[in-house]
Amino acid sequence: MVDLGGIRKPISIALVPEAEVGDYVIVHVGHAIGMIDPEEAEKTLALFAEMQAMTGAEVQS
Amino acid sequence: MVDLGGIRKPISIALVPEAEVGDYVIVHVGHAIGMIDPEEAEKTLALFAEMQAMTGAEVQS
Amino acid sequence: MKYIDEFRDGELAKQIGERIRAEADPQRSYSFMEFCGGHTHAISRYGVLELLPSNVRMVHGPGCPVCVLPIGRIDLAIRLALERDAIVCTYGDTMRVPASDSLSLIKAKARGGDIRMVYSAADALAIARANPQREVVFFAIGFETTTPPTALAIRDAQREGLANFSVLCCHVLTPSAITHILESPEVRQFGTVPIDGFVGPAHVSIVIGSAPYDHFAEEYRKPVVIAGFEPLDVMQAILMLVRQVNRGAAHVENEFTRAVTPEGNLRAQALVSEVFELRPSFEWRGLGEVPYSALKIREAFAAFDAERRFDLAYQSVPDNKACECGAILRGVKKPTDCKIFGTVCTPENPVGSCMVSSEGACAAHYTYGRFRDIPIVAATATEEVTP
Amino acid sequence: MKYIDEFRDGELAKQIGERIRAEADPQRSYSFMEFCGGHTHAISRYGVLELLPSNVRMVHGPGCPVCVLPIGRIDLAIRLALERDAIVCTYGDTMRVPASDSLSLIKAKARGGDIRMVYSAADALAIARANPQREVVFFAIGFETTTPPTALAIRDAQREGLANFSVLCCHVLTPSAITHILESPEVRQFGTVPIDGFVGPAHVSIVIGSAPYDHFAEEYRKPVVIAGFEPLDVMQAILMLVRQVNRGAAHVENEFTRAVTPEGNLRAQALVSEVFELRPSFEWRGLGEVPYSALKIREAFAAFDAERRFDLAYQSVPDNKACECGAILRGVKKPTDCKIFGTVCTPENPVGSCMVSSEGACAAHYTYGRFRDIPIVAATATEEVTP
Amino acid sequence: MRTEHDQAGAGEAPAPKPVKKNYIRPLDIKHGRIDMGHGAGGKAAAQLIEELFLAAFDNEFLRQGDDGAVLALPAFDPAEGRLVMATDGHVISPLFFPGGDIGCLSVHGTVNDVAMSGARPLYLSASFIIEEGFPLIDLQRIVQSMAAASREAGVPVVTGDTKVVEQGKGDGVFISTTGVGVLPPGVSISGRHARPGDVVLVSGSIGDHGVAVLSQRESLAFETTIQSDTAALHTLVAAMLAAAPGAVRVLRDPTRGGLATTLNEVARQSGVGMLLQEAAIPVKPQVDAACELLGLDPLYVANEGKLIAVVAPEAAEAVLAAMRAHPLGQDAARIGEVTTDPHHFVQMATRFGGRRVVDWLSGEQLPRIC
Amino acid sequence: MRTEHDQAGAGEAPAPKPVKKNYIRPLDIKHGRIDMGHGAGGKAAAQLIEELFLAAFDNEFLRQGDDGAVLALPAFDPAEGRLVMATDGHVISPLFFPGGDIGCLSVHGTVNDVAMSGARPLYLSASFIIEEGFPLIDLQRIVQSMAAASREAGVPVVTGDTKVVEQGKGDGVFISTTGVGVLPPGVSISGRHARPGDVVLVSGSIGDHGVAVLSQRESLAFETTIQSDTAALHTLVAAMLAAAPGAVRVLRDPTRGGLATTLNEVARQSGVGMLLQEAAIPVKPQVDAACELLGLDPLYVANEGKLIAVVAPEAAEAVLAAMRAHPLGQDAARIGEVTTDPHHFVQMATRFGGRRVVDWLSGEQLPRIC
Ligand code: SF4
Ligand code: SF4
Ligand SMILES: [Mg+2]
Ligand SMILES: [Mg+2]
Ligand SMILES: [Mg+2]
Ligand SMILES: [Mg+2]
Ligand SMILES: [Mg+2]
Ligand SMILES: [Mg+2]
Ligand SMILES: [Mg+2]
Ligand SMILES: [Mg+2]
Ligand SMILES: [Mg+2]
Ligand SMILES: [Mg+2]
Repeated sequence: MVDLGGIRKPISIALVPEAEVGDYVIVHVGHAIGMIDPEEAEKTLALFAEMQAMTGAEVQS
Repeated sequence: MVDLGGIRKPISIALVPEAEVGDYVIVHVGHAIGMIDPEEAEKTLALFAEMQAMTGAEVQS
Repeated sequence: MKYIDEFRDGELAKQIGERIRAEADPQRSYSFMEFCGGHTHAISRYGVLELLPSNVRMVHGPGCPVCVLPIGRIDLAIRLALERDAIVCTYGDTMRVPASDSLSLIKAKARGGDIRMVYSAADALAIARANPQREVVFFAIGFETTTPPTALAIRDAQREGLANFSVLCCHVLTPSAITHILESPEVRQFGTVPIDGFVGPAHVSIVIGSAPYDHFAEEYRKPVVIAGFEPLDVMQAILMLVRQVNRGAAHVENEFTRAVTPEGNLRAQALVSEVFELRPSFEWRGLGEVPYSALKIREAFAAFDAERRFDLAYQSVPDNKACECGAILRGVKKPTDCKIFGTVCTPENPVGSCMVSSEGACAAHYTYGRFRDIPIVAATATEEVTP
Repeated sequence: MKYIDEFRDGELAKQIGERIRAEADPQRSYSFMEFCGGHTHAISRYGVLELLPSNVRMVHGPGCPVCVLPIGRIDLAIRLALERDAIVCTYGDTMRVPASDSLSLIKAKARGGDIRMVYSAADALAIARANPQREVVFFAIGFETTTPPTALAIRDAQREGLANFSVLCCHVLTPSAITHILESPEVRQFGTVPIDGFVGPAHVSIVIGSAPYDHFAEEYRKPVVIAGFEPLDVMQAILMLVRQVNRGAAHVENEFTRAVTPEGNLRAQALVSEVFELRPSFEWRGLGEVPYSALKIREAFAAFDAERRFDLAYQSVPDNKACECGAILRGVKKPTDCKIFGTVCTPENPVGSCMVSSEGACAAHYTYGRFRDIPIVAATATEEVTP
Repeated sequence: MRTEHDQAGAGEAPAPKPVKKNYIRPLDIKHGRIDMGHGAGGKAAAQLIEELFLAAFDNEFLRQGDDGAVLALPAFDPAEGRLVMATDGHVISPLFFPGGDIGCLSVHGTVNDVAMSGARPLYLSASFIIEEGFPLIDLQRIVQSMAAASREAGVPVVTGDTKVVEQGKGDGVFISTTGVGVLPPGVSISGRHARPGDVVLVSGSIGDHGVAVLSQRESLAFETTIQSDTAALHTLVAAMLAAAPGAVRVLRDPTRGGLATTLNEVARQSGVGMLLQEAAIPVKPQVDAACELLGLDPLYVANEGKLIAVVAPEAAEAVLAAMRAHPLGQDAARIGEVTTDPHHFVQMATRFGGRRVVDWLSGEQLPRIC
Repeated sequence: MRTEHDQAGAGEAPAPKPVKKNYIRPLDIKHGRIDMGHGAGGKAAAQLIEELFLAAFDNEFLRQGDDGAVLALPAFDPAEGRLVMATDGHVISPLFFPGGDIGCLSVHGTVNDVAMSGARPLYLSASFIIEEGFPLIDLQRIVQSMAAASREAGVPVVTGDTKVVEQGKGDGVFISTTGVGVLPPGVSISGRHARPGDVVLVSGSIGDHGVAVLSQRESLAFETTIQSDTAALHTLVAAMLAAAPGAVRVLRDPTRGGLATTLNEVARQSGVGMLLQEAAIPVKPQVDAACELLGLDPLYVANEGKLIAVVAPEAAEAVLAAMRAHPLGQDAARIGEVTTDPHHFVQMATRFGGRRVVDWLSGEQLPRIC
């Protein structure tokens, strides 16, 4: 059962049996095919933010 | 193929194979089950007519 | 329509009516049973009763093929459709006969059964050819008239090697039913049903001939006049019956000589006995189990026998308690004797089988004759031919 | 929606866009191929192109699973439905891909084929369970992402002993397709397609991992950045590609670390190789026969292989002559180079497969980008972020 | 002993039993299902409408009980007329039949339902429900036939809707048409207005449409030169109303369920009986023959270009003359009269000299012929 | 080399090719068949209507091209108003869904089509096509829901028709409703009246109905608290018209094909373009999430209780305020404006900062949700 913004739908986790309630998964054609690593997601977002800082700096200059 | 008052419908004559074009047959559930003997039909009608004559006669009396 | 319109002539009808009135003994009453539903229908539809004097009465017999079909048989057909996923083909009126669980074939169809109305047994065969992956069962009902076409279909299916076609055979025999009525206690012992003679079957007789009736005439001392299905045929037959009764005679006469011979259609008879054999016993609605009154499919055609093919076990089911169909079919009661006639039981919601087909006694009376029970209308509506 | 909305932020997009503009060398142009249809869709739907400087161009690759399906394969599925009376289940967009005889699966459905859209391979399995008397074929298409669910379905069918289920396997392999493009004469010999790097697949990479791309990076000296399907992922990947090009680097980077690991989903890989093996050759629409570019079902699961079960013989069918899909899939042409783009070929009446799925290059351009070809609108509509 | 058989003889009047209340079993809503009988236009259909639809929608307009509703238009001066609205779904099979198709039928059927109120039909709407896979060429033929019928009638199709359903969830095409028209001031025609002594007229031979359609049924397939009578009757109605203003009390087109069912509806609505003369009812010989062959009664067979009228006796000849002067009423005939009858029976003196009840259609005589 | 890829980059304006004629292949009437796409409310449906239906019926009323036709009533004084007529077939599956059922939907859908002309809806007709075997209890539930909706809207069902089709020739029940209403003098609202500079408003969040219906589909089955928005909008329309008489140019309910298709229809009818602001379009988070999960675009998902309005810019705020004051317009928003565009593109500035065409629905995004 996945929950996306309040929508709940049963999906198969046969391909990511390690997934537990509360985990974020990537869903493709009704199957969870992989998990989302929250730490890595934060890192990527941080990268964007860093960029923003850089660009912001340039615009100010 | 039977013709009744201009309506033509294919029926099976497997049960009265002696029926020929122009003959009158009795049809039941899509099959001719017997033939009509024109002479006998006339006789029966004549019987009715005779009755009419008789009754007519009585009424006059 | 040649050989039809001539036999529906109103003027002649009036004349024959007057003749009957003239010849019928006013001191006695005459009760004749028309065995066939076809006659019942003709009498009702053309208003034949009004042309008869009041001391000549017609009693409806058990000759409506739909009316004598017991609930248990319809249940079998319904189960084939709903539980065995067969395409069940049947003649029109059979669709509406009430069965168990408030079902009927038409209601089973509404519940998803693949049930199809056919005009002829050959249509069922065509459906089987067109649906090779489905079981197709022809629910075959009727008297000696509908039996030969069923036999033909079975023989053709065998010749073609049609593996998905079978017949649920419910064909019954006219002579057995007549015998049964004549043997029934009401008629034999109590004399409560004063049947003075029979209007003999039209189409049935074309197939079986007039000879089989000789037996009744002799054994039970009842006159039989075989008559066509047109209203003048019926009236003429009644006149002939009145004359026999007046003479104290009891033999078989044939008003329908234009189509009925003494020996009948021999080819059809041969075909029927090639495919079918006598059933030791068969339940009729209203008459109960009647020995040797029906046909079953011979061993040689066992592959086409739905009862064997689907291993069906017949289970008798009692009729609705209020329903008087049984007594009506034996001529012991009339439709208006039934407490629910025209109220709970109507052609839209038939409770008993007599209310289904327009050949059924109750349906015929409901549809065509009801006004005669109703005083206010009868007063203005009866156009009697007063002498 | 967590992990989605954050990656669609317009403000951040503008910043990354400015960063790309700042770092891209105005003296040169950059051409990057997004292999996946998912990226094509994201670029079009979110209007990513308008945030890029004019010297950074995106080339659509052959990664739309519907677009690479050759006509002959769809013909097989249609024939299973129309001639073999099978229930054919497939993913939505596949329904509309043009096949032979002016048919498509949706038109074959209108001609009476029992063709059903499913959301997942498991749904096809459920349909097979519910229709034991019918053959149910799952028309399985897609790259490494859709393959594991198909493998699961086959394995489950075998475990259950589901006798009426089979798979028409059209699963293809991403690395083979990329190699094929890099080996194509336009790229290798003539240099007419200046691909400077690849935006690497998102979902495919979740399954196969990032390692398989190392080969291209080394062998063909092209940078690859694996990116998620959200628009910020794509922009970030482009920035990373620009930086590699500027540095003259050619290695595999992973922007999508939140879901892609170097080794991928090992369990899914194991399942796939249990059920499938390499096909010696497979026809791709636009790319022709590509050796070892697809999967077939292993002998051990032969009962579930629709090709064997129905003894299907693949027949190659040439594309519509006017259609430039092949060249477009190889990145050699663009949709507007096709003479019938937007006129004869539209999403309602697709002529080629690229016009079918919104991930297809032609459909994406028709649906989301067309206004950019049209001067009068472009004049008022372009909101460029001028420096 | 005699009373046991008194239904069998006519005379010597044994005290007849009092008539039982006209009770029928109510719908079994909890367990019941729609069966083909509910759509055949007979008593089962009437019961469904009464116990399910009328019970829910109950309003003065529906209670009029006619095929079209007469309405007030609040913004307009009622002295200028009233609005009439009628709707019909068309689900005929086969879609094409001798003399017509579902297209022209769907125009005529609704134009007629509007016209039967005495109104002048003005506009039609059309809702198409098409089955996936239906050939465009057939659809075009149907739509063009509809357009031609609409042009010929002078009643344009002004708005429409098209839906597509999956194969096996429809049957080629269904067309629901709705018509509106304007009822001139002073005209008041309704099934409720028949009075004892009124004369019953029919505009021509009955059963043609149903027989023409049945001849095309795969399972029945017979050859006939009979064509459907499908036609728009509003100009015939106009001619009748002009001939004897105020004298026409009831107009109705005997479609599903045929003449018999239509007259029973009127008898019930007006609380009267009727007595028909079988010999006076025009039936074409081929229709008679087809009914004979198929075991049908022409009184229950559908018509699509005929009307019945109940008119004041003093105006009957004038109206009949006007009908016969119109191309669609050449074979018009006087077929019976309205009687007093608390049982609302429609009876018929048979050609044979007897008399019978002509009841509502019960069950399904003919599947989907209009 | 550059021109070969100029679709890939936005700037440095390479001479853009002249736009090709907006040609689409005509219907292949001879060999073509109806497919599900023809019923999805997108371009294929529009083409079918134009090349097959309009070609046959061609008349000034149909050519108005709106969901309801504005008619003259010859017997009446035109200064008192005009008649409006609209029809819709309802073939939704499943028949019952969160927030409604086919019964209330069939009332709301047609009341709304009448209301979108600015008319006051007065009367409804209903044509039922019921599949044999349909449970009476479900039919009753539907009819009662329809009756309740009709009562609540104050628009009675005044006439009806019921047909039954065999099992496998229908799908439970189809309901075609037709509505008539009166358009007050001076009101002129049509999809043809949008002008560049006009403001586009929507009365609330989009996609609720389609998502609610899809959640019940066996094959998709997901859980959501989203309910269909099905509602009768005529009182909202009345409030809008009262707030700024003469300023409302276009009203339409974005049903099949959703907001995107409805706006494209208007753009084509009026010969204009539109520019929407994605960020301004109200979409509930659950609707957004369901679309994400199913690969849909909320712009193409059906609504049954929403309207879009194109209004004169100077009156936009007044109309918006009137909408927000009405219970059915609380979340009304200004979502874009009308532009000059010979290509009649509806474009959208994405939340992301880009821009895209918002085209007609093509093919079938969502089967039978209204
Ligand atoms: S009226 Fe009905 S219940 Fe009574 S005897 Fe006749 S068929 Fe049976
Ligand atoms: S526009 Fe159509 S025909 Fe042309 S390349 Fe694209 S898909 Fe092929
Ligand atoms: Mg009507
Ligand atoms: Mg009608
Ligand atoms: Mg519509
Ligand atoms: Mg069908
Ligand atoms: Mg009518
Ligand atoms: Mg409409
Ligand atoms: Mg609508
Ligand atoms: Mg009607
Ligand atoms: Mg169904
Ligand atoms: Mg609308």
